[in-house]
Amino acid sequence: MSIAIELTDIGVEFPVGRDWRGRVKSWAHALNGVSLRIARDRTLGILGESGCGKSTLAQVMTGLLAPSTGAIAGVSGAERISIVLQDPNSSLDPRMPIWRIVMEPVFLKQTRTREDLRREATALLVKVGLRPEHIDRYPHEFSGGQRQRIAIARALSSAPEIIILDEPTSALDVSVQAQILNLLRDLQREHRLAYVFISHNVSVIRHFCDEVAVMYLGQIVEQGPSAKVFATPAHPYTRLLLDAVPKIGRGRSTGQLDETELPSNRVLPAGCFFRSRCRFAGAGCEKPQPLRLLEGNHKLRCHKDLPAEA
Amino acid sequence: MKLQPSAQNRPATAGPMSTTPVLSIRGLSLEFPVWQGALHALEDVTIEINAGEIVGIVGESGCGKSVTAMATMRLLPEAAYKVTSGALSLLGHDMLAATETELRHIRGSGAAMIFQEPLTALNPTRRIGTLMTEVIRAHRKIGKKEAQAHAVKLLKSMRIADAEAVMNRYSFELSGGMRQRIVIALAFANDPKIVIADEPTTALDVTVQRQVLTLLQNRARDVGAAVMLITHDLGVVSEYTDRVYVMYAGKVVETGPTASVLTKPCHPYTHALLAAGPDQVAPGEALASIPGTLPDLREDIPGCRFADRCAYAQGLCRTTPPPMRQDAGGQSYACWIEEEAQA
Amino acid sequence: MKHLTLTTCITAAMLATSAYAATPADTLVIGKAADPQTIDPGVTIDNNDFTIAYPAYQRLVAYDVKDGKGQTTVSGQLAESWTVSPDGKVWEFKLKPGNVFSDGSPVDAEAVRFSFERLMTLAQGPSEAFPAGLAVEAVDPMTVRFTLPDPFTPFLYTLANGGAAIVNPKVMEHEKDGDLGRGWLSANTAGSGAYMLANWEKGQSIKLVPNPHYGGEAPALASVEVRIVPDASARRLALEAGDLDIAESLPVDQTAALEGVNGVEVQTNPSLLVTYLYMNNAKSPFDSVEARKALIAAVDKDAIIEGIMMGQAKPLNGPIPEGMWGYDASIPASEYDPAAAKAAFADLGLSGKTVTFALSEQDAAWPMIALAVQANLAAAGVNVKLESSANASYRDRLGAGDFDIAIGNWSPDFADPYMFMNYWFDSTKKGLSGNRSFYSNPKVDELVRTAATTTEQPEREALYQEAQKIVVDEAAYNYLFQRSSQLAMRDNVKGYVFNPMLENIYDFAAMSKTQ
Amino acid sequence: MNILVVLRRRLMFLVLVIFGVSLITFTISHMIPGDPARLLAGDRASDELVAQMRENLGLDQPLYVQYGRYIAGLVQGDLGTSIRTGRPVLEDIVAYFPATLELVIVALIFSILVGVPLGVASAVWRNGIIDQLARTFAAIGISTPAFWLGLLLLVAFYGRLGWFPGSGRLDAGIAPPPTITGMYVFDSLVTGQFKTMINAIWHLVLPALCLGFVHVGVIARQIRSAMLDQLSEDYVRTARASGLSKARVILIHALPNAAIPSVTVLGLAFGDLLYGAVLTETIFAWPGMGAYVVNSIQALDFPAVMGFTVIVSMAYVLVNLAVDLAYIALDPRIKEVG
Amino acid sequence: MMAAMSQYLTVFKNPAFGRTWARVRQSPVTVTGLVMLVVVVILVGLLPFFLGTDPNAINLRARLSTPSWQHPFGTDEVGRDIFSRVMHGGRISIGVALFVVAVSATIGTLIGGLSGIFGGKVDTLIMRLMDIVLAVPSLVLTMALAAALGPSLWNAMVAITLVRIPTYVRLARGQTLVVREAGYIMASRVFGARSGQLLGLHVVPNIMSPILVQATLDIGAVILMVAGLSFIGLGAQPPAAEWGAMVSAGRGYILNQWWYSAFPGVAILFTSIAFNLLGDGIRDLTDPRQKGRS
Repeated sequence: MSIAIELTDIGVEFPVGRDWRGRVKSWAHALNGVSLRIARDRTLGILGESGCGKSTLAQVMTGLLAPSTGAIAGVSGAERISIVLQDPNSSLDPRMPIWRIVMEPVFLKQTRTREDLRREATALLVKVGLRPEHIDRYPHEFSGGQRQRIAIARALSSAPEIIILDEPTSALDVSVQAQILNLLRDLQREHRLAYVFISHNVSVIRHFCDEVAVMYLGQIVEQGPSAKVFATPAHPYTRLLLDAVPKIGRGRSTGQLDETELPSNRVLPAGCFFRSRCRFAGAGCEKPQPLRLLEGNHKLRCHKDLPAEA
Repeated sequence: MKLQPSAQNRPATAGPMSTTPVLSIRGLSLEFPVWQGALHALEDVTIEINAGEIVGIVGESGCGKSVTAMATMRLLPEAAYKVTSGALSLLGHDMLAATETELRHIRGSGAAMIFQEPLTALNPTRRIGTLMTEVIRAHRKIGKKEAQAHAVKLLKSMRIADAEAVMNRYSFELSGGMRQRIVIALAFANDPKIVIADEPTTALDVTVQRQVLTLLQNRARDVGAAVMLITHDLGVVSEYTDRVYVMYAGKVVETGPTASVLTKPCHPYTHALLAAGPDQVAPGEALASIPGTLPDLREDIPGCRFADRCAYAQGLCRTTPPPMRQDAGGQSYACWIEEEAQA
Repeated sequence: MKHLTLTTCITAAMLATSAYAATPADTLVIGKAADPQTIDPGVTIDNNDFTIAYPAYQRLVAYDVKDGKGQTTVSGQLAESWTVSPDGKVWEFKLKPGNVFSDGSPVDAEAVRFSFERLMTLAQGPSEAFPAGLAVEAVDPMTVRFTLPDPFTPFLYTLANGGAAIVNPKVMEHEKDGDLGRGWLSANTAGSGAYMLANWEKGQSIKLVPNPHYGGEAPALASVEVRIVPDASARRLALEAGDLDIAESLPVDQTAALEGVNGVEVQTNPSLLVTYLYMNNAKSPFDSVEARKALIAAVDKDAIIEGIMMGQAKPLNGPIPEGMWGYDASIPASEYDPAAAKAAFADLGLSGKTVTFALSEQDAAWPMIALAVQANLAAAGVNVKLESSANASYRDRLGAGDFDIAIGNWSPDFADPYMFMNYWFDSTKKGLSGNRSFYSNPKVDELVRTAATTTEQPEREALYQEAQKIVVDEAAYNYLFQRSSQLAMRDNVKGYVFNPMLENIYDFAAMSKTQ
Repeated sequence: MNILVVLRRRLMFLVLVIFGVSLITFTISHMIPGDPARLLAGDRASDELVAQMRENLGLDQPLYVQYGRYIAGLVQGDLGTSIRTGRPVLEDIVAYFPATLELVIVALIFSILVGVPLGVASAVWRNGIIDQLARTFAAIGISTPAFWLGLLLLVAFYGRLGWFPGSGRLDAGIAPPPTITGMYVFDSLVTGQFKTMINAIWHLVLPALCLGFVHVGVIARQIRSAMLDQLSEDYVRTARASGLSKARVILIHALPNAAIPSVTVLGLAFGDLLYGAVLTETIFAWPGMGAYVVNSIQALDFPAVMGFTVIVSMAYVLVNLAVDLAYIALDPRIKEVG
Repeated sequence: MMAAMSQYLTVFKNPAFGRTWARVRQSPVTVTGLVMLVVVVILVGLLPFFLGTDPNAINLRARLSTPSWQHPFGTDEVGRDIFSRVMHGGRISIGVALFVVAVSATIGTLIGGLSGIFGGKVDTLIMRLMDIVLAVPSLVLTMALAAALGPSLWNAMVAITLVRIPTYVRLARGQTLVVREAGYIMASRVFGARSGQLLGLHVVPNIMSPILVQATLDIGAVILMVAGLSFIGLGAQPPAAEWGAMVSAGRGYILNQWWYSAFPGVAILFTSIAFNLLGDGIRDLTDPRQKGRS
């Protein structure tokens, strides 16, 4: 298993607000010590709710954002890393024809003839399930699913090792989401790609990823093989998250309420970050929690062993 | 599989109801004029919601669910659309003929609406208290103090702890979940008989979504209001609605009690929609996607609107629109194909 | 919007009653194009400023008035009599008793001495009319003596101009940083004239009231108000409406349109303001007499006078205009002869060549004249490139001689042919000072310099006329015309006297209004 | 971003602006060919006299010395002495500026009073007749040369109809009120001289109409655009769905929010109005800065031009500071957003 | 300008052209602007070639004559035919305005775009500089600049161009800050685009619409500015027919010879209104709010 990229203890903070003398008043702690490794052929899912730092993580991996602390090893820069963004409406330049969009990663770096670029664009479009005659059209002539296909073709054009998929299907309908996920799966097999799949959607991650990292307030709270994590979630937050997802077949809601609110990342909680929301909180939680290894590559940032759920 | 164009099909809503419905949409067809033609946004839509019911309207983008909601409240820009046929009655008022004064009376008091984006749904430059008392006093002849007290009571009913303090805040100072709770409080300000909630939790995280939907459901039960819950999430439909209407391309394709529709779908579209969910197959396996795309609603579609993407489509499907048929379990669907054929 | 307009109209109609309130009978209201800049007589050289400054002060001598017409000759105002030494260098003046400044202090020899010393120390524009090194002493309280370094015959006439105003020495009480009271006097008056400044709303209006201590007869007008109305059309409208009694500086087209307007009268008088073309004598092609003569023949002077000046001017044939002594009626009119001009230009090899014509839009007539000249020369085979610039920049060009043709106006500061002959032709005055054609002829230099120091007028007249013949023959300038001065006023204004030396300057003490 | 932050930034910026503006103006105005000493001395002055005057005015010094002296004076509040009038520039500006300010303020009020309703109507009935007319009106307003309109107004309302006075700030017989701000309407109101006030207002009508006309269009356009933004916001839909009347939603909810971004436009409009005032002032004999500065430029009166520029730039920056503060006051969001 | 224009005209190339044109037709304001502009182009661009009258031919004996068959717009103070001068003058006035707007918009867009992309200190520096220039009263700046450069139409154009730039810098920067947030910019950065590439590939094409609208709206204003400079002798030099100079020259005759300033004035008004209506219409049509319907 070859490592495509490895992040060690990445921390990112942004200044928030300045006082009247122009000094920074406080910091937003977006990432607080994230370590990850991604291997070729594999899909790593990053699961978390808004504000957990998953988009910042994507920016760090693509090199758009220099981390405040920590190190990145492995492939870097535009050569080997590509990206597919969430909103296919905004991620394609409306003033460019499709062939230019698709080949942008190539012509930014190399001088190639127009014919060359167009030929390659045609091939890529066909590969993602569009038709050759589409290359001269503009983005607004396509549906959301088709646009996401174009974005995928673009991500492929630089022949990357890793593609960061930042919520690639959250703006799409379920039926279209299925098409895109299938396509991504096929492409991964064909090109031996490593995927980092960022999403808040539990079922998509469960379905699509080999491995999953659950993030909370800029930390990974649980990580491991997807089958394992979803079958036996060990962290209270993971459990909360999985329980919250409405599911067909669970029956009518009982009307029972959980009071739960994400704390601000301006002032990080002392000890376990999840403590204030955790119904298992107790002694030992006031200390910072390290990521500990359970069996089978399953890691957990909690000192407790929770009872198995009913 | 055989086609069954039979005379014994009955209209879906034919059964006698114990009470008069709070909302009754019958055969509503609505179009938006566009260049050299019209976009047929709704076609022969029939929806009925009874007092105290929570009814889901589910479908993918472009299916017409939001247009239905907006049309129900007569909130579509007047110049931009045209109702070509059908009737729409909300709390006994003919909404298609209602005057501006009538509408003002119905909106916010008898019928309320909740929108998708809680951030933008509240005027950012006015305090929560001002917004709430304004709506309260628009429908009740009470003083400012009284209205404020009522507003605080409403906020508390939405489990907002320091309601008095929140009255003085602006919407942007609150979290998304908090905002949506305020929006719900606002919707219940004048004891509505029906609340139309258009994708109320799409912009929220799942943990918050659960709170908000639960609060909405509980509150509706407490005051006996019906809820029209519009969503694209079948899980939400499953957990929070009594009945469901599945819409596709401007038409209702299937309706019935939620549990039976979701476990025993009759229409090929409902079936396909359920099957496309990533939960439906083992991890790593290919998902059952629906091929093709939504038909162009500007064109005249002679037959079933799903025919082009339907695995079972036959000749008749492409020439004649299927009528609504009812099965024994109170489930109705618009399809030419017999239900057992799909099982 | 509709509603608003309606409200405005109603309000307006309610208020409109006072709109046609004609000016009060004891107040004279003058509409002026521009606010005076400074009314310190020791600083300004602008007649626009002297509208205020002139009547507030008195001078040793004043221009005569004969049969209701202003003259260029002078007689004593503060001075009772004077003598001049045979060498023409020492002038002694005896003061009239009984003249008093506006604060009640008497006008004496010391005040005269102070005024001239202040003038020469300030060394601003007006001091230029007086010989440098002028010495003044108070011989006794009522006698003052001027000693000139060189004989300067026009001296007597310079004493009538604005800069020679006698200023109350008490202004020194307002002196700041050794400015000789300049700052204070720029917006106040301290003279013995009939009127004094009462109030000045910057850019808006100036009010003059009678000097309570004035030595002469008490004036009829209780106040004079000068209102600043920059736009000519607006001034004309205000005059027609009766909001102004006098509207200054109206262009000829506006005054022509005022003919026949009820209650308005336009006074037309020959002035000493001349308009002429400078042909650069120091530079090819107009360093040749033939070229200059060809140009003169090419320009249709009559068409310009008729067409552009609307007849409100008369042709000028020599440097001294009619109405100034020294004028020579025998100088022949230049002849408009395009064919001859064309032939001459062809002979000189100038056909098809381009010459520059520098101008500014300081005078509204200049661009029109320039266009006419351009058209005339085009007909004679020479192209003219018009170069119009801001006035300050234009004057720089004049000073530097950076032009082939240029245009200018000239009016005398004091009533002496010196103002024309010496300034225009003395080769030491080349450039902006006066000799703007850069003309040079030692013979002419000698003639005009002698004339300036000769004391006898007939002799001087002869010298100037001899010089005139030469410069006309050598076509130093193209003299175009001598303007008529026009002033539009309500017909109930009485006592206005035009003096060609005092345009825009009024003797308010002699004026009145009938109801 | 709180008020202190804004104040600190703006005041620092003010210093920067004054320095920058004076440097730009100084450099450019000294590039203009022409000699102010010569201009002042008169056409016929001898070279010696001109040289002497140049020395008196300090114009014989190298440019950097002149600029240094100017800045040194500026720090002490001394804007120098006008070459043209011989008075301290500050004194001249104090005399002329209030008139311009009064005219600009009234014109601004006029254009707001007409422009805002026009813009609102235009947005509410988008693409309807009112919208088309309002937009056409705006286009005409923006396209009309001010001096042309001024003359038309003058001929019509003064010359022919005699409804309004044609020049100046007060009638001949009426004395100005005691100087407090130098703005007659305000001063006479404060001192209770109502007759003077009415006369002053009456004199303001035509010039303000002329000057404001252009900005009616500018403001109507801005408000229309901002209103369209607001009307497409979700909260408007919420308000409508809550049964609030259309008028209430438009006037109480959308309009104040539309006004917030439009405030910045007013700041810019202030600058434009100062520019436009020059021609208007000439036509209506309005004794303001307009004529003063044009004459100063033509007379190469550097201290006057620079004084004017510095003061107007300061006014511009201060108005924009006021706009920023108004923004903070009007929009509760600003306090929170970093 | 041409590149920008052709970029902009891609609107007409794509299949949505039909619908766009339909919307244009439904907007009387835009159609009016377009028709007026066509009239201007015909009168100013073509008519002078057929006219044959010399706009500079003076006739002092026929000065200020009232409009007649011979002189449809009358004559001016030196007897020139105003009709022919207005037709010829349009080419100067409109030409100058087009030049000034094109150059200042191009330079302003590039500076503003780069400023917006770079952000940080560069941005602060550029914007402060622009703020200072904006704080100088534009009248004084143009007058002083034009006077300093010397009186000619060219220098007046340079002066106005310089003064107009900050407006475009601000506009372009503001738009860039919006566009900068778009996904395609982020993607392009991930793919390794440098700032210049971002500017050329994405930013400029995407901020072009509002800038072209602003430019269209500006043309009228620039015509008026040129007129102002010509009036004080810093613009077009005589005998060039320039509308502003003509209006200004005719100003003194407005009470009796109304036609002198009226016709060039109407020409300015007409042209400026045409550009304004057109710009306003384009802005409204390219406005995303028009298309959106939830």
